[in-house]
Amino acid sequence: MNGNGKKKKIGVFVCHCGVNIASVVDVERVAKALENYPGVEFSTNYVYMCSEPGQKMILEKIKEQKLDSVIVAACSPTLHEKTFQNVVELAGINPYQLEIANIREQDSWVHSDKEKATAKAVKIVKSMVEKVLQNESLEPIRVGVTRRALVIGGGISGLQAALDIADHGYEVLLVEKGPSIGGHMIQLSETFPTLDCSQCIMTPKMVEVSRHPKIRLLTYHEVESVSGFVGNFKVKIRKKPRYVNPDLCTLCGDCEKVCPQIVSDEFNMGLSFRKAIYMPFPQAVPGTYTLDIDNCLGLLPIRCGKCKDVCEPKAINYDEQEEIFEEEVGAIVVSTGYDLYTMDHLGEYGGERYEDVLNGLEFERILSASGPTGGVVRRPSDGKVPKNVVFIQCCGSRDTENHNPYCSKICCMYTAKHAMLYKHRVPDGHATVFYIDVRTGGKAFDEFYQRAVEEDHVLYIRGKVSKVFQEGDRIIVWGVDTLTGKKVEMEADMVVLAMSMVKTEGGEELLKKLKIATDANGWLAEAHPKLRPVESLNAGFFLAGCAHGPKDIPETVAQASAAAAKVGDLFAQKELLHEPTIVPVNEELCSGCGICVTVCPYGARELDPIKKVVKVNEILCEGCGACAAACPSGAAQQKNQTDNQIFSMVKAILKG
Amino acid sequence: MKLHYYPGCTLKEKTTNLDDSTRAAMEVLGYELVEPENWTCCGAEFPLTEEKIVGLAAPTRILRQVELEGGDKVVTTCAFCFNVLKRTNEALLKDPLKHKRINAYLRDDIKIDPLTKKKTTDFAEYHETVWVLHLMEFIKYQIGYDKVKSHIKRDLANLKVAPYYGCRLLRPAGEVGIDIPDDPHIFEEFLENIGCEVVDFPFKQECCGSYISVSLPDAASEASYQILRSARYCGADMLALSCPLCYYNLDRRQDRIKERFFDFTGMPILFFTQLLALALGVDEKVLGLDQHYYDPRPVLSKMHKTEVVS
Amino acid sequence: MRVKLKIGEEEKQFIERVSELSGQDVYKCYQCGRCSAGCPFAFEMDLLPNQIIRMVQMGLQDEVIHSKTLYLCASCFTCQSRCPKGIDLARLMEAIRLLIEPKGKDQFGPNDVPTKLANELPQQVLVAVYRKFSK
Amino acid sequence: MFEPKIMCFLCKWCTYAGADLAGTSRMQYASNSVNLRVMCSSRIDPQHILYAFKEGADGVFIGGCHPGDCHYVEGNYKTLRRTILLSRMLEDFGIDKRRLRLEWISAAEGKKFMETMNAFSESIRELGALNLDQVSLTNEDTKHG
Ligand SMILES: Cc1cc2nc3c(=O)[nH]c(=O)nc-3n(C[C@H](O)[C@H](O)[C@H](O)COP(=O)(O)OP(=O)(O)OC[C@H]3O[C@@H](n4cnc5c(N)ncnc54)[C@H](O)[C@@H]3O)c2cc1C
Ligand SMILES: Cc1cc2nc3c(=O)[nH]c(=O)nc-3n(C[C@H](O)[C@H](O)[C@H](O)COP(=O)(O)OP(=O)(O)OC[C@H]3O[C@@H](n4cnc5c(N)ncnc54)[C@H](O)[C@@H]3O)c2cc1C
Ligand code: SF4
Ligand code: SF4
Ligand code: SF4
Ligand code: SF4
Ligand code: SF4
Ligand code: SF4
Ligand code: SF4
Ligand code: SF4
Repeated sequence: MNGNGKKKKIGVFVCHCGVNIASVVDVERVAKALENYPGVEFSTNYVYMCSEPGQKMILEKIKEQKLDSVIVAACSPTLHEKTFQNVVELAGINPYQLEIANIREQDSWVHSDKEKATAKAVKIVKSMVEKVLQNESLEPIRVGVTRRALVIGGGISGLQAALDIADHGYEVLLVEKGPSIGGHMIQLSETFPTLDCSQCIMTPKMVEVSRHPKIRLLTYHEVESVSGFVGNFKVKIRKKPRYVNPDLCTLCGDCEKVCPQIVSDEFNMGLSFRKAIYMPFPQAVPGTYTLDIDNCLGLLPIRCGKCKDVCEPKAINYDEQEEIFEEEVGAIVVSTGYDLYTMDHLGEYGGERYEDVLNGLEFERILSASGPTGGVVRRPSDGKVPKNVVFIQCCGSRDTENHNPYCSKICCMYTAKHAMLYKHRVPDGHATVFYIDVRTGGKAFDEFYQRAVEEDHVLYIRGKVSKVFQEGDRIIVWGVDTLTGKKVEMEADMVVLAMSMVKTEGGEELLKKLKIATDANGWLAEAHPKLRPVESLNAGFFLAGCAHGPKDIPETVAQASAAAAKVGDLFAQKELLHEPTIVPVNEELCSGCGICVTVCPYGARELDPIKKVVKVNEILCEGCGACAAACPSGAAQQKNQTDNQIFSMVKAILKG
Repeated sequence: MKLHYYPGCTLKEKTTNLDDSTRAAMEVLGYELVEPENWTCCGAEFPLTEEKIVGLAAPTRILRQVELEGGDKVVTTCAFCFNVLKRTNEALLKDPLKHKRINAYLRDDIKIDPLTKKKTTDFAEYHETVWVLHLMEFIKYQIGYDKVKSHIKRDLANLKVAPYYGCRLLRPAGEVGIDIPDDPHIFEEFLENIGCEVVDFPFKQECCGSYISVSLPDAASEASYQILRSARYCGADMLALSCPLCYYNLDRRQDRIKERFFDFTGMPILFFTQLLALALGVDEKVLGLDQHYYDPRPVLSKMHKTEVVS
Repeated sequence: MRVKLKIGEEEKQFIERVSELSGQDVYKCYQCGRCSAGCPFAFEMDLLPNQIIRMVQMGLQDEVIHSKTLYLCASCFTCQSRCPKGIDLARLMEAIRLLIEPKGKDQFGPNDVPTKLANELPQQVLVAVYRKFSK
Repeated sequence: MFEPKIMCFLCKWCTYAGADLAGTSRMQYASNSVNLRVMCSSRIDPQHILYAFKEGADGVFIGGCHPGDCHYVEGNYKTLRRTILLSRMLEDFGIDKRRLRLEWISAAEGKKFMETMNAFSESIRELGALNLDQVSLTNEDTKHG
């Protein structure tokens, strides 16, 4: 009996595969053994079932014998299941009425005793007959696609992904939490391995994004919540009040001049100051001022109100409110980037105590022509040009005991760059790098590092520094050179720590909202480390840039483009097809215990609080069957792999 | 209030003035320090290999005695004793098998009944109920700085004191530390709260030479020299510490340091409870300041002029 | 000098014994050298702490057991608290000393301390040093 | 000689593919087992296993992906927990718990599949036939009501 209560007419086709099967399994006997098995209408064997004539034979026999289901006993289903599904479909049979009995990889190729192998083949085929007897005809689940993407994070990865998707012709919403797009790359001075100026290559992209007709730029916005599923997400977005109307602001800067509130400047990594009303950096996009409410004296005119008074074009509006709005999108690219591990984790290097012990990004700002020192290397404490700079690699990385176990991948390169740029700026200075290994896996990377050593005479010392401390204005570094076996002590005017890259601060919160998987270190997890590196395990989410793990700019951009291409794949489909072998619920049997809800890895099951039964979102269900195994009442049965099917198959295998 | 206190051999036999200071100071704060009866040396060094596990028997006996006397905690001031007792406790707690093996050693002990003073061979196990605390921890977490402050009788504000942790209070990390090994604060907090001006210096957690001062005195004196030099360079009048071994290396051995390092000018060393006792108004005689190699009294006289009356 | 490298049964046993006694996995050490960089007594040592563990990894038993480094370690745990791999070299050195003690003589025993000094020294230092450096 | 009957439940993504690899590599192993493919090892209900014992299996094998490699995030952890629980229960039914085996075998581990099959077959052979009379399994235990 099949799922519809009708009697089935099954055809069994046993393949010889030349001698591959037939030399061990007596295929004729297998076909014979099945002839009179309940449900089997017709049984035969043939030399090459997947060949033209083989396929034709199946087609003809289906018509001739009026078959409604087919078993092909041949090679593994991974090889030819699709082929034979096409054949039966041509004959007008639903592809879910075809099953493959694997008698080659799992029988004739692994056994040599003909008797036993033949008996095993019979059992295998019978078990598939039992399965097909209860198979239902299924149609793939179809849903529409909203051809509009959300990109979260406006660093180089987000910009590249947004531009590529928009160039494919789809609309993009780009959400950036900060007042400007640009991310960390816009803070960099010059970039390895070519030493081109970061701002020079970044600014045109930022402008392009802001002008692209298909991109809606939402800076100073954050994602509140995401619901729905691939192709059909609903996203709530929160607009944070900027208190300045970008369309009216003329960038005159008058407000900034009168603002009495001086705070440390994030863009310059706290090495300089800005006002409470500010533009993060001159090339910021959108080009507008932002009033930073956390540092403003208060928006009431009695508290201050100076900026509003001087603003001629009336761009400042103290009454602006936070807004939350909802948008529909079909795909989401997560490109929220990274942060640096904070130096207070490393008490032995002074924590945050010493002004002249800097992290890599701080040193980028010092090197940058647009930075607080105008590109002249000066140390923060007294503005002197440092003559001895010590760089320490692997700070907080590769430390399974106290910090982060992974290699941050780019710090070897940026340290070489730092030492090199320092030498270019201060030719009579000395640059010393303490390292454990120098990792330069990238095109033209090792040549770059060797240039630092050979041309710029940067001294590389192999050994991890134990301690950095200051006495008076001398900074002392305790290291070791493991190559000569000497413990070394060095005096430095400035120390730069290659702090490890870590997941974005507060990133967990967003990821919880998105419900997407991360690895043990908080980086986004890819669906497959080699074959699906830019997709999340959760359908419809794509990964770009350092949110997925430490990366340099070339790799970030490549991944962003790949993510955009994947979004393009998704949007190119007329509708989304989803495997129908899911686990629905039989509401009559469901007791509402909710056990299945807790085992589902995809959140596909939800308890209906009123009806006290579970509801299943067929699109989210990936058909793993974990819930079916967990359900105590039999209400959760997997399509075409029900408990009864499994029981019948087991019985056929053991009794057959 | 009675509080179990393990002084350790050195404080008991050699540097008794440090022990006296501790008792006097704690008395002001309302605590009577009682020693577990018949205590022995803790062994000074925690055995670092599994084969030397017998070394855990002595410290376990001390803990068991505290337990038998109904104590739930024991405080120490010597960093070495603290290190051994605390690690023994943790090791037994972590490893039930080890705990069993040590209890088996203790099985052969002869017990002296505290009432009748009779010897019995009744065996008592140690049940892991005693909490090992350094006095500095006890002051911070159990007494509270506010209470200490309310008892202060002398103003130490003129004293620039550098806190010296050494190794045994902070390391091994994760096993013993009374604070984060490379970013500790508890000693500074203690000194601040008893009114000293705290001087930070980068050698506060460097080793003074420890027992190497016996086997290779020059190596140890160089280590000690660096500590004292740095504290002086950073502006300290004196060094405060919490270990009689460090005290020996840093005070008594200054003669040797002077012989080797001509720029060395000397530096007074005080035990942290001596400073506490001073702040709490304890009679100076109790502190045995005359027993120091480097006489701290001239520097201390700076503070004498500023008595607080309350 | 040329050393002949050979990881045979004897060497393996040595590595195993050291690991077992010390409870330290010597294979975890990736030779960053941080232990040596911070060791307060490295300046007196003939082999740096990281070289000791390296030689254990290589099975260079003789080099290791003849090193005076074993008798310079003050068990200050500076290396342990900063080692990125959580290796406790004080334990490692103690284990090696234990392995060679039955064979060798006391590196440091009661006779090595003059009476005058012994009277002056704190008890704990004597207990500690005998415990560490004698049989 | 006693020929045990072994029922294998293999997950589609890892162990079934591993079994295929053993085939394409022409490795030879005992022919007394038959495989049933499920999407994920977590689809296997303890009742399927008990049913197999009741229907005459002398041993039951479950193959899943290595921890961390599950196609469905962590279905294999669920399987592990369930199998441990069931192992304890088996003794109550009078079934030696060595008759149930769970292994992580990846798509690349054809050799491991072959070795596991041989070893498992051998160990069941040593245990002998599962004497149904001693087994107190009823239909209630093995099938939905
Ligand atoms: C010191 C240093 C020097 C470097 N030098 C070089 C170099 O020379 N060459 C090179 O190739 N690479 C270099 N890099 C690496 C380079 O910085 C990165 O590869 C690149 O910036 C990664 O870009 P991203 O877009 O992934 O991340 P980011 O630049 O971090 O951008 C992420 C963006 O997402 C936003 N965001 C975060 N969370 C949210 C949220 N919840 N909602 C909305 N928006 C959010 C952030 O505000 C930010 O704008 C260097 C890195 C460092 C640390
Ligand atoms: C020893 C070794 C071990 C490795 N192990 C790993 C590993 O464990 N993990 C990992 O991630 N990576 C590994 N790799 C790297 C991995 O092999 C490569 O990343 C990957 O194979 C690159 O794929 P490809 O398609 O770019 O190039 P290829 O695999 O080289 O494919 C190029 C194809 O193009 C064909 N071709 C060439 N010229 C022409 C032409 N003119 N016209 C038509 N066809 C042409 C070639 O015949 C070939 O089929 C390993 C590499 C090596 C050498
Ligand atoms: S269907 Fe499979 S088994 Fe049959 S001939 Fe083709 S490859 Fe061989
Ligand atoms: S004063 Fe007004 S117009 Fe001028 S920069 Fe400020 S906000 Fe813009
Ligand atoms: S209102 Fe706020 S932002 Fe404006 S000037 Fe005053 S402090 Fe600055
Ligand atoms: S990239 Fe280099 S510096 Fe950075 S963690 Fe890796 S090895 Fe260390
Ligand atoms: S089959 Fe798997 S994915 Fe589908 S509802 Fe059940 S547990 Fe969730
Ligand atoms: S486990 Fe079964 S009975 Fe319980 S809620 Fe899910 S479907 Fe319903
Ligand atoms: S610090 Fe640790 S990992 Fe580094 S060399 Fe020393 S023992 Fe090895
Ligand atoms: S424990 Fe020994 S090896 Fe380690 S730093 Fe201290 S003296 Fe050096």
